Amino acid sequence: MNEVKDYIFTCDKMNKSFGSTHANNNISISIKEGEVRGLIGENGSGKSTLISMIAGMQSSDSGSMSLNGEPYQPHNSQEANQKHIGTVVQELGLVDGLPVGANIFLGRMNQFTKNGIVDLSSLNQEGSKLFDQWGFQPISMNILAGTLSVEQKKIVELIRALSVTPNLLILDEITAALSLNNRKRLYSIIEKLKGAGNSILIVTHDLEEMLSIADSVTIMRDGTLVTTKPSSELTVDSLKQLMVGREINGSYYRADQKESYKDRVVLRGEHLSAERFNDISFQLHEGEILGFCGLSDAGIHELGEALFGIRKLTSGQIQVGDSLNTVVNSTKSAIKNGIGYVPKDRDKQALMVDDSIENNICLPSTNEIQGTLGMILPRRRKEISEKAIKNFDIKTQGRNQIVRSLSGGNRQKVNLARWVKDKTKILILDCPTRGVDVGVKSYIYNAMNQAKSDGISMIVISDELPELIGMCDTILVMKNKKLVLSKKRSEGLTEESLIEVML
Amino acid sequence: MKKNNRKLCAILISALTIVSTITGCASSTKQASSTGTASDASATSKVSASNKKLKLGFNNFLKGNYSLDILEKNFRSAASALNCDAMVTNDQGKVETTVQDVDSMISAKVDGIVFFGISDTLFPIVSRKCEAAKIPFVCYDHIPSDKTLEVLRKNPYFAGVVGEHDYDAGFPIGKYAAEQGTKKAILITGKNTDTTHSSREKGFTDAFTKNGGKVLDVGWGCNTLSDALSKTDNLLTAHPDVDCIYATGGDFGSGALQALAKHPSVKAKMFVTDLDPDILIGLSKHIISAANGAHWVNASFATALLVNRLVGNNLRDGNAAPTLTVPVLTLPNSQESLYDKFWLHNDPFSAKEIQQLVKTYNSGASLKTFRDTLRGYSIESRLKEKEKEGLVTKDELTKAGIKG
Amino acid sequence: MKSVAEQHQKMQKGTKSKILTLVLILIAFLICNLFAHGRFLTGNNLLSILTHAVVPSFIAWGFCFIYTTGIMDLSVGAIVILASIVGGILAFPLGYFGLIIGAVITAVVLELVNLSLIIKLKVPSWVFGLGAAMVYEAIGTYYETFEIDQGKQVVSLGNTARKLGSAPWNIIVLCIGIVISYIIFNRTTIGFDIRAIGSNHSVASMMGVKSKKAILFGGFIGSCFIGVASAINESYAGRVMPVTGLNSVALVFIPLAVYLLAQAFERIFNLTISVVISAIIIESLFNILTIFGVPSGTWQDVALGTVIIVCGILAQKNEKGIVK
Amino acid sequence: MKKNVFQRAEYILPFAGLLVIVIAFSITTRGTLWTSDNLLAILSTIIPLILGGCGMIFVVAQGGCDLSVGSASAIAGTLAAIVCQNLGFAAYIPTAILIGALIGLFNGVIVSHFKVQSIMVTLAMLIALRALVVYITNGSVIYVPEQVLDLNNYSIKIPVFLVAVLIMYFLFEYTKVGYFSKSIGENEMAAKYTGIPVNKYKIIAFILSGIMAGLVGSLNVGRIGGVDPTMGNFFELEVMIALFVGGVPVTGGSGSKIYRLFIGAITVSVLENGLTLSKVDAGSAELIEGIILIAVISLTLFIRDKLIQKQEIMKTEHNAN
Repeated sequence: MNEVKDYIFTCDKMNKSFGSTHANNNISISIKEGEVRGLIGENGSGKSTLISMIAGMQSSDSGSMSLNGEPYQPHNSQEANQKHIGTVVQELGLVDGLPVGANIFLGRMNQFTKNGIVDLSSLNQEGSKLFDQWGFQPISMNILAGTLSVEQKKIVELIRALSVTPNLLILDEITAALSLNNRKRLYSIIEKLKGAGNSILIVTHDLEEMLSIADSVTIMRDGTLVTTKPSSELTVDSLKQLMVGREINGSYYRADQKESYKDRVVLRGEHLSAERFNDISFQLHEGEILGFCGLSDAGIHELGEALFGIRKLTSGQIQVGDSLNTVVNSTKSAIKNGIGYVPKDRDKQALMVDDSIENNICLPSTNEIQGTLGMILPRRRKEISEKAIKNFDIKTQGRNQIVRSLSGGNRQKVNLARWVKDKTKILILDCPTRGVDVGVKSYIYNAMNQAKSDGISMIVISDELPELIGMCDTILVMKNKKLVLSKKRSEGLTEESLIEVML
Repeated sequence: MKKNNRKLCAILISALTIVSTITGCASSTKQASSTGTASDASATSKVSASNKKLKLGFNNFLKGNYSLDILEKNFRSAASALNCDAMVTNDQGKVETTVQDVDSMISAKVDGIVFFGISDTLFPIVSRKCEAAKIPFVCYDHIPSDKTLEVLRKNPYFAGVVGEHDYDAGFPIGKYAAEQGTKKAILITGKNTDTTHSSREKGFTDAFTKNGGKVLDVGWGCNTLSDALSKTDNLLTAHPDVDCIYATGGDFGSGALQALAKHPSVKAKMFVTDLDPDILIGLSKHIISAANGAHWVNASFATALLVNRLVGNNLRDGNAAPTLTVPVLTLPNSQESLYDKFWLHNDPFSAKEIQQLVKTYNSGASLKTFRDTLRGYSIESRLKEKEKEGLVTKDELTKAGIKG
Repeated sequence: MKSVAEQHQKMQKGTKSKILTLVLILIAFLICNLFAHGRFLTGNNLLSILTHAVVPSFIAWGFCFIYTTGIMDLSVGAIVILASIVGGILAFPLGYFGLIIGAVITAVVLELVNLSLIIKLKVPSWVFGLGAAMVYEAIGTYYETFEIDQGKQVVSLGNTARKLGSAPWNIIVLCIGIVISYIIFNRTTIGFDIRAIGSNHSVASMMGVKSKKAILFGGFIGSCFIGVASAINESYAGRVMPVTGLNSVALVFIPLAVYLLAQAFERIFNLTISVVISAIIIESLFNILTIFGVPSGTWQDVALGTVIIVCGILAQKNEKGIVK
Repeated sequence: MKKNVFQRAEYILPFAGLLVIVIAFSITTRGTLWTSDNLLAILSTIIPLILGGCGMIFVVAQGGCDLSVGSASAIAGTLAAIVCQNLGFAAYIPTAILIGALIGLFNGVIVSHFKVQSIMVTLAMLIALRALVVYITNGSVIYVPEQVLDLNNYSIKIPVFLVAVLIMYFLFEYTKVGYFSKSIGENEMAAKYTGIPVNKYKIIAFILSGIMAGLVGSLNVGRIGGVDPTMGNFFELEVMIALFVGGVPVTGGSGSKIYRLFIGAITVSVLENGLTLSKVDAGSAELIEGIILIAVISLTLFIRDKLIQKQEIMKTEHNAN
C-alpha cells in the first residue's frame, strides 16, 4: 500500500487512436508526491494527447488512471478539476468575451452560486486573492479577457489551473509565452507547490529549462514512451537524441562566430515611433540577420508589425530600395519592396488552418503568378506549392491537404515556405521557432542560413535568447519601448549580458 | 450510439423528403388525372362542359391576408358551383412570384386564369404570356388603369375584368364622414404603393376636403394590425384634436380602434372600409360609425366570366372585353349579424345563381345578365333573395330594417 | 503589464462614457421636444414610446440568449405569430394564464425543436431558420384557412386579456424583464456559459461548459422571453395574422436591429440593458418623426437605417479587431 | 485505391438532393416538369437567383452577408427606369449597375473602414433603400420603354446572364479577388498579416454584390413589366437559401464554390416549380418546401461530413507513417 501511496498519480497502458493513427500506445507513467516531471518529445509524439486525457478533455480508448491510489476516470475537465488536477493546455486560450474573473472559474461557477445567482463580488475577490497568493501582478477581474496581452492571458490560464488547489499541475508549453520575469515567478511557484507535496507535469521545448526545473524527464516518441530518467542523468544532447531517436550534432545554430554581411543597407528605420515603441533607428544590411529582443512589453513584436506596414507609425520612416528612397507605409509597399513577414502567432495570424497547403503557400505570391486579366492559373499554383513542399520537405500527402491536419512543425514550414521566393529580399521573422520541436527547429535554422547565403536579409524577433545569440549578426535590445543596446555577433556574447539590459 | 443516431436521422430525413413530396402531390394528381388529357385551350374551341372538366388557375397574392383569402374562398365556391377544378397559387406577396406562378399555371396547362395584379405593370406581362400560351384570362378585384386596359383589350385572350373602383370605396365614406360634421381626419392605410389602399385614401381625401374637412395626416405603410395600432397611436399623439379616423382596411380598422381606446381624450368617429368579423363587432357596438365593403364577390363573377369564355360564350362589351364593376356596399349597423351569416359564413350568391351566369346552365347568359346581377347587388337585395330561398325569415329582415 | 491603477482608470472611463451616452440621449430628447413644441416629452407620449418598445425588447432579449451562442434563427418571426395565436386561443377559456402559458409553451416547444434539430443535423442555423419559418408560416395559414371556412377570422382577443399589452401593466412587465434578463444573462451560470460559447465555442467546452446543454437551455430561456413577447403582442394588438412567403422574417427586422444596436452599445452598457435603450431609441425615433410630420414608410425608415449605421459606427469607433 | 471511389463520390453526392427532387417531381408532375415551356419558366427563376448569388458569394466567402441585395436591386431598377425615360434605353443597364455599385461601395466602406458588422449595415440598408424606392415611386407605377420589356426575351436575357456569370465565375475562381475573398473568410487576421489589403477587397466584394443586384434589378423590371416598389422583396433571403442549400458555408472560406450556388439555385427553383405544378395546395406548398429544404441540406452536409471524416483519417494515417 505504501508504495502506491507514494505515487500521487499513475496511468497504466493508456491507448488513444485517431482513425488509424495510434497517438498514444500503451503509455504508463507514475508521478511521485512532490515530483516535478518533465514530459518531452517532438511535435506529434503524443504529449498533448496524453495530457488532454489526464485533464479529462478526451477519453482514452483503453488503459486506467489512478489518483492518490483511487481509480480516476474523468469524463470532462470539470471532473478533473474536482479531483484537483489543474491544467494549462498548449493552445487553448481564454474566452475573450468574458471578464477575467469569470474565465478563472468558468465551468465551476456553482461554488459561488446562491439561489441560482452567481455572487460576482466574492468570485472576483477570490480571483484577486489568487493573483496575490501566487505573486503575480494583479489584473482587474472585470475587464474582458480579450483585451489582455498574450502573456497576461497565459497567466490567467495559469491562475485558473492553480485555482483548483492542484495536487497535480500540468503545464503544457507555458513558458514560451512568458517573459523572463514571469518565467522566474513560475519557477518559484513550481518550487512552492513542490514543497507542499504537490506534483507537476511540465512540457517545454526549452531543453535547458527542462533539465533545470524537472526532477525527472519522460521522453515520448511517435506515440510511445521511450524512457523516464532523472534529470541528473541527462544532458541537452542526450535528450535531443532520445527525442529524435538518432544523434543530433551539438549545435544547430550557425557555425561561424563572426558577423558577416555585405555593406549595402537594404532597410533603414529612421526614428520609428508608434503606440508601443519610441524613436527606434537601425539599419539592415544585405545578408544580415538582425535580432530584436526584449521583455514582453518592450514593443519588439509591434515593431515587426510596423516594419511590414500592418501597424501605422506615428512618426519616423522605414526606408528601403536601392538608394533607400522608397518609404514603406503599407503592407502593399512592403510586399512590393520584397519584404516578407512571418508573424508570431502561426495559427491565428499566419495560416488559414482549414484551407489547403496550396492556398496557404500561394497567398503572398498572387502578384507573381497571375497572368493576363489577372488570371491565376491552377498550373502555376501547383508549381509554386509543390516546389515549396519539396524545398522545405513538408511532410504531407499532397498540396491539397488541409493545414489543420499537419503537425505544428510542418505548419511552420508552410508558413516560412510561402515567403521564401525570388522576390523576397527582406524577411521579418517573429518567433520563427515558437512551439516547434528540435527537429524542425534545426531545419528552420538551416533554412535561415541558406537564405542568408542567398543574400536575403532577415530581422528576427524572438523571446529565446540562445536562438538570437546563435543566429544573429547583430542583436538589438529593447526596453520600455526604446532601443537600449546593440551588440555585434561575437563569441563572448552571453545570455546574461543581454538579460541584464532587458530587465 | 451517436453515430447510429445520426445515420438514423439521415435516413429518416431522406425518407421524409420523398414521402412528403409524393404524398403532398398525390391528392392533387388524383384530381389532375380526372381532368383527362389537357387540350390546348384555344379561344375559339368550343368545348362543351359536359364531357370535360375545366381547370382554372387562380393566384392568391398573399396567403394569410384576410381579404385576399376571402377572395380565394369566393373563387373556390364559384369554381365548384361551375364544376371546375381549381389550381390556386400563393404569390407570397411578391411581384416576381406572381409572374413565376403564372408561368407555372401555364405549364400546368390550366384552361384559364383568374388573375389578380397588385401592380399595374403586371397586367401587360401576364397578358403577353397568356397570349403566347393561348390561354384566356380574366382579372379580378383590381381594375387596371385605363391605359393598361387599352393594352389588354388588344389581346384576344383577355376575357374581361371584374372588380371595384377603390376610389369609390373611399369617396362615399369621406362624404358621409364630412356630412356627420367631422372636420379633422387622420387616415390609417397600407403602403402607398398598394393601389387598393392609395385609391381609397385618395377617394376619401377628395370627398372629405370637398365637403369642408381637412385631412391632417396619413399613416402610410401599415402591414399588420399592430402596425396600424402603433401608427395610429403616434398619430393621435401628434394630433390630439382629430374628430375623424378612416382606416382603409379591416386590419387597420381593428388597430386604429384599439389605439383610439388608449386616448380617451380624443373624441373621434371611426370609419372603415372592408367588412370583416372584427369590423362587424365594432359596428354592432356602435364604436364604428360606418363601414363599407362586400365587394369580395368579384372573384365569383370573374370566374363566371372566364368560364363563359371557355365554353365558347365570348362576352364582349361592343368589341372590347368587358369591365364590370362591383359596387362597394355600406353596411348599416342593423344588418351586421345577417351580413355575418350570409357573406362570411356562406356565399352571398348561391351556386344556382352563379350557374345562371354561365351559358352551360343558362343558354341566355349574356353580359346583360352580369350587369343586371351586379346592378342589383346590395345588402338588401341579397337578403331578400335569401328570404326567397327560405334561409331567413321575414321577421329577421324587418328587425334589420328591411321592409318586405 | 498594465498597472491596476491604469485598469481602474479604464473602469472609471467606462462609467463616464455611460453617463455621457445617457446625457447625449437626454439632450437629443430635449432638443426634439423643443422642436416638437413640447409634444414629445409628455407623460402620455413617453408612455406610448415605452409601450412600443416592450415587444421588440422582449424579442431582442430572446435573441440575447439564442443568437449570442451563434445560432442565427430567422424563424423567430413565425414562432411569434404562432405563439400569439395559440396564446389568443387559450386566453378565452383561461384568461391571462392561458394567454401567457399558451404563448410561452408554443415558443419554447418550437424553438427547442429548432435548436435540437440544428445541433443534431449540423445544418447552418441561417438556412434552418428560413426553412423552419416556411413550415411555421404554413401551419399558421392552415389555421387561418380553417377559420375562414368557418366564416371567422384568426382569433381576436376582443376585450379579453388586453391589460397585459397596455400601460401600465406592460411597463411593469418590461421592468421585470429588465431585471430578470439582466440577472440571468450576467449573474447565473447559464448566462456565463452562453456568453462563453458565443465568444469562443471550443475554449468554452474545453473549460467544462457543456455546449449542447447550454445552447438548449439558453434557447429555453430565450424562447420564454419570445413567448412573453408574443403574449404581450397578442394582448396589445388583439390579433396577429399569419403570413406566408417568409414575410414573417420581416417581423424580426426591428427586434434584430435592436439586438444589433445593443451589441454595438455593449462596450458602454451591459447587453441586456442596452437592449432596452436601443429599443427606446428606435421607437422614439419613429415617434418624434411622426410628430414632425415625416412621412412614415419612406423617410422614417430611411432615418431608421441611418441611425442604425451611425450608431454602429460610433460604437465601433475604437474597434481594431475583426468584424464580420 | 479506395481514394478513387471516394473522390468520385465527392463529385456526385452534392447533386444527390437535387437528383432526388428532380426524380420525385418528374413522377408527381407526370412529366410536365420537362416540357420546354416549363424548363424556360424554371430558367427565369434561376437566372436572378444565380446572378444575385454570383455577386453575394464574394461577401459570403469573406464570412459576411449582404442583406441589402433585394432592396438594392429594387432601387437600381427604379432609378434606371427613371433615367432611361430621359436619356434613352442605352443608359438603362449602365445606370442600374452604377447604382448597385455605389450602394455596394457604401456598404463596403462602412463594413471595412468603420468596422460595423455587415449584417447590421446591410439590414439598415435593406430598410432604408426600400423606403427610398417607395418614396421615389410615390405609390405610382413607372412604365418603361418597350426595349426594357424586351430584356425579358430569352434571346437577350440568356446571353446577358451567361456573360455576367462567366465574368463572375472567372473573378471568383481564377483571380485574386475570389482567392483573397476566400482567404479573408478562412482567416481574416492571416490575410491581413500576409499583406492582403483586406479593406480594399471587402469593398470590392460588396461592390460586386451591388453590381449584380443592379443587374438583377434591371432584368426584374423587364420581367414584371415596369417598376413596382415591392420588387425584389426578400430576394436576399432567396439568394441566401440558394447559396446555403448548395452547400456554400455560412462562415465563408474556401468551401465557397460557384458550382454550389448553381446546385442550390436549381434545387430551390425546381422545388418551387415542382410543388406548384404538382398542384400542391398553396398552404401546404410552403410547408413541404421548408421541410424539403432542410432535408436536402442536412443530407448534403451529412454525406460531405462522412467524406471529410474519411479523408481526414486517411491524411492522418499518412502523416503517421
